[in-house]
Amino acid sequence: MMFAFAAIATLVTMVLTVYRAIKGPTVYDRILAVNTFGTLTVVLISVHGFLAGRPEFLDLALVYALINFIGTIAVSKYVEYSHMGRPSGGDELGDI
Amino acid sequence: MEFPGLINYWIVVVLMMTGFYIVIAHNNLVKKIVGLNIFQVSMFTFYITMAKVKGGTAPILAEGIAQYSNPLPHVLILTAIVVGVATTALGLALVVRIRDAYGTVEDDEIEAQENDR
Amino acid sequence: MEILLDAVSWALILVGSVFLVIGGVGMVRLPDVFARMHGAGIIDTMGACAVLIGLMVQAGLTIVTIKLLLIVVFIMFTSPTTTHALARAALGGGARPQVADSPADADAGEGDSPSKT
Amino acid sequence: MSLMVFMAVIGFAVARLRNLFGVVMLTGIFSLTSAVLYVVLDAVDVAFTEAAVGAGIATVLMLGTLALTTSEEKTVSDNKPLLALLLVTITGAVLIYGTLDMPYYGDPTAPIHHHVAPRYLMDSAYETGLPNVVTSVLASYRGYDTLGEVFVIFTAAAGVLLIIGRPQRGRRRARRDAQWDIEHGIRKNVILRVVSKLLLPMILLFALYVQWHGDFGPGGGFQAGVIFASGFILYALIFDVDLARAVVAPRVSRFFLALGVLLYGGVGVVGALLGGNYLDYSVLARVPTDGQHLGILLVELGVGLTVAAAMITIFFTFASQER
Amino acid sequence: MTAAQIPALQVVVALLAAPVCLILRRPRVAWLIALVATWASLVMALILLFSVLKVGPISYLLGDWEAPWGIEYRIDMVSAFLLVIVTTIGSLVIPYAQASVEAEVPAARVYLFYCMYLLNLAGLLGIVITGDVFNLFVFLEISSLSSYVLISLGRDRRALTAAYRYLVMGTIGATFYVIGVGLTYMMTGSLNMVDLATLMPAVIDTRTIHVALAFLTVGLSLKLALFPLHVWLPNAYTYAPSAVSAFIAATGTKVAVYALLRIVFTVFGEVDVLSFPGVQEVLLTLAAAAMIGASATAIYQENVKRVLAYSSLAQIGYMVVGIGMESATGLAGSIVHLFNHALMKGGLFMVLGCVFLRLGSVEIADMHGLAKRMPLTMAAFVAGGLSLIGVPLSVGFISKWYLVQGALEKGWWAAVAVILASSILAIVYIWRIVEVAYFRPRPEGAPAVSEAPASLLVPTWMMIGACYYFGIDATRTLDVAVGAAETLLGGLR
Repeated sequence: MMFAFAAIATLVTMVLTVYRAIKGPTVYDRILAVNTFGTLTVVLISVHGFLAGRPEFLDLALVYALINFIGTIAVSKYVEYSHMGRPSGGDELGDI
Repeated sequence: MEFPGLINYWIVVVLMMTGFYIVIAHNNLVKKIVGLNIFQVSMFTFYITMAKVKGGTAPILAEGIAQYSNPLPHVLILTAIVVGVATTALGLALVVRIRDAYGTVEDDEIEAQENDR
Repeated sequence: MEILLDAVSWALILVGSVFLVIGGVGMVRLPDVFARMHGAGIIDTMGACAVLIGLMVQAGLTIVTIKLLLIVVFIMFTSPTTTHALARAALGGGARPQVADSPADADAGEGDSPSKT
Repeated sequence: MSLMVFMAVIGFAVARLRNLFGVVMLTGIFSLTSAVLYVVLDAVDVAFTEAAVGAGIATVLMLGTLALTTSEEKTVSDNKPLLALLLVTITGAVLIYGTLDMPYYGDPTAPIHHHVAPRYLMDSAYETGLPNVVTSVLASYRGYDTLGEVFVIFTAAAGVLLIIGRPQRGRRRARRDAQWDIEHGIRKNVILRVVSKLLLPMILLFALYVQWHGDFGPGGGFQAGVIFASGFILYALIFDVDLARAVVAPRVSRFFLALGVLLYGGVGVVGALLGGNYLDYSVLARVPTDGQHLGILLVELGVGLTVAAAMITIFFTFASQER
Repeated sequence: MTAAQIPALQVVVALLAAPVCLILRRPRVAWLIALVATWASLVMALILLFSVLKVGPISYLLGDWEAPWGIEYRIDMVSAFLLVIVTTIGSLVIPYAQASVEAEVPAARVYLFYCMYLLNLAGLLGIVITGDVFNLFVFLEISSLSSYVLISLGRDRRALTAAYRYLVMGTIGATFYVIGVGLTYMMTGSLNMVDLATLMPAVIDTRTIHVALAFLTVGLSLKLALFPLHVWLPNAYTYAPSAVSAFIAATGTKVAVYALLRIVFTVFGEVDVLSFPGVQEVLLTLAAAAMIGASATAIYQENVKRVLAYSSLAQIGYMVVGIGMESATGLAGSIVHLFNHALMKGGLFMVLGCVFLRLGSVEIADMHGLAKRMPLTMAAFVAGGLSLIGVPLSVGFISKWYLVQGALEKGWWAAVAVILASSILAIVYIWRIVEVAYFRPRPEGAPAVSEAPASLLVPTWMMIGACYYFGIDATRTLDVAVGAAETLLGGLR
């Protein structure tokens, strides 16, 4: 019962977050929304594990948290510097 | 999720068609790739939906559970996801090169440039 | 004892859920990015962590609890970090926190969407 | 179902939105939502992969492309959408028509639950000795599909190298001086640096856990590879690509890229040499179940190596493009 | 390891040779590995063909799991024949590729080129040999992804857009195919082709299966570039590097045709798909449109590679007509045409590679008087062109003869007329090039060009020579093709 309540609360919050992600208006709002959305999926998956009676799949939630973090860092870096690394200066290592 | 019948499949179809529409109607090459992504993810959803058995749980064997969902579609989709990301990576690499060569990533502008020659 | 644990966990989950929704409303209603970060902060810390700790109490001393603990620690580390990185990016990108609370300023805050190169 | 509606809404929003950056963000959410949906539909392994790949790698790659191209989409010309809409409507209608004779959702009497799959659920525990049915089907029963899958990702990595990889230049150019980094780079950001340094070993450790625990719970080579690679991607994001490439030189990632697929293929060849058919693991040890277990472990290791190397290669190649 | 393992090695040798190329990184070494791997594959394909002729279909269980649970290789007459086609082309293009690739691909990328080439070959072989509909998809993707990459290596920047468009279309096609597979799986619960064939009659009357068939067909038609879905093909063939054009034009679409044959005649073999109302008519109409439309378009092209690309579209029309006839003769015509067209187109694209190497262009305008300068090359072009038109003694004649006979058996005069009309159009577009090359003077100030080197000419002439060898001594190929057609139609009776 309690789990279902938590799940519904998470879903409601997800809707609010997605509204922010679609609406914008600035890129930072979107990033923030995506980041929060990621946290919410972590919560939802954990709760669902208990709801379904098989809570041992929490590795999943951990991955979500991790990916969420890396994604947000990538995005912030992208908007701040417009590149994914340094615009490469040293060329001592070729790719192929 | 307890709603019986086919409505789940219908939503999947709508999703697929959204992705498909983005692919064919949009000019921007990156957006086409996004569309392909959505198209493929909806196709995955279709497989996963059909694998679900009501009352079943994840196909990881444990004591005291009799009903599992069907594992085979899961396996197929794992493979398909990898194929999807491979396609995305290649497509994006091509987009980067196209941008270098044409200075734009809009399909109609590229076509205009090609017809000029 | 059982009942006490149940009561504690239910209370935590309930409080967490409420905070989740409050944070969500904040995300929608607050006027600019920097203010919305506070909403997001509530979701990340009070909301998510309370719910997860509630689940921990439910699970008892098992591997599940350890995993949940890891998740909580992870969120505690990453959430402030990302918010920090984001705020820096937003500041660097030209967004300014809105200080006065007159509606005119609120519009300005929403309006100046900083351009990314 | 609410999640599905959710996905549909996001899908429409993606179609409408012009700002490509926003589109990529929404695709990330889309992918996360679908991953949650997979969890609800019992497909934990798939959810695992979709989260790591769809929400993680694909998003990062798209951002990398946007950084190299442009982030605004121009307006669409007017004549095309109608035709496209017509085509899409017809296709959709055909599909809906096709759904009419389908077994209902969740119906346990549907044919797919009675023909091939039951054997996997009933017997895989004895035949391969693993509780995770998805892993045993993936690596053993349909191991050849997975071999193909690993080669697909191998092809993609080699293809990305071939398309946008820069050839090695003969002479070494001076590195940009460190002062520039301190003043302009994200390296100035102490908090990020410290936190990521703390997290990195945890991430890599977690990847190894996922790799070796895949037989018992959700996870396996593919997911582990992606997580492992994401650790390096994080490092590259925070400490610049060139530094990350000093840790994992292209030479090294190329080597592991090939090594993983060769390991997978090699296990198959060894199976054939020992008298079984290609990819028969039962002959690898005296007891068939042990052989299966060993084979699956090795094969998953091959998958993990190739996938990690492929992801690192692809990301580094994208990231070190000059604008 | 004994002869029993050959079916697995058929694919795996080429597949595993690719990462070895990646590790060694020496262009010469990579080329050598590719050479050994392709020729080994050819030998294995021939062994397989002969053992299939002797003992009938071979089934090989991967991982020793029985058929519907594990993945099965199934080699019957059709797939053995296709294996031989693909490996023949593959092993003839490799010796040719060395000089051609060196000229057209930057040196640092050459080793990756061979890696991709091997992957492409392995993917195509995997499609042909497998007996599992989903495994087919996986190998389809290996071959498609590598062909996108190979095409994008062309020197013209339009190669990039051609590859991109091919990627988008190809991925849509593949996704359609997977949706089709999902629908059939949903109704039957199996992925194995033979198993599906036995389960199919029970569910054939459901709407789901009809839609599944439609999606499978549309998906594969995108890959084989059937008439309205062909838009990716001309640019892809035109701007790809010469060796790639030769290989992909000769094998890529053929394998897609094979996959379609498998779906129609094996998976849906127990039920007569072509007798569904509308199916046959639609197929034949599209095929006829392709034959006439593409041939007519070919006449107006200024780039010879593009002429050949459109001509390929017309040839695909021939093959589909043969499928649509649903008789042993027509089908045999289609299958033998798979082989013959692979030889002709492979040979002709190789000729253009020679021209490109010396001239740096394959525009008709640049080819004035070329026959004086490159007599052997242009003679090969004439020979290949005649075969394309279908003059007696060439392979083109054999397949057209069979197709016309098949049409006559059915009393389809319209089909006969279309085949003949398309041949006449072929005369026109081939003649345009021949006329320019032989009967126009070399303009003043044109760059001096010499004959192509022997390393290019020998494989080219081997390919062209094969066109006539199998045209004169057609019994071998025809026996196999007729046998293959009967195997396929076996399901119907």
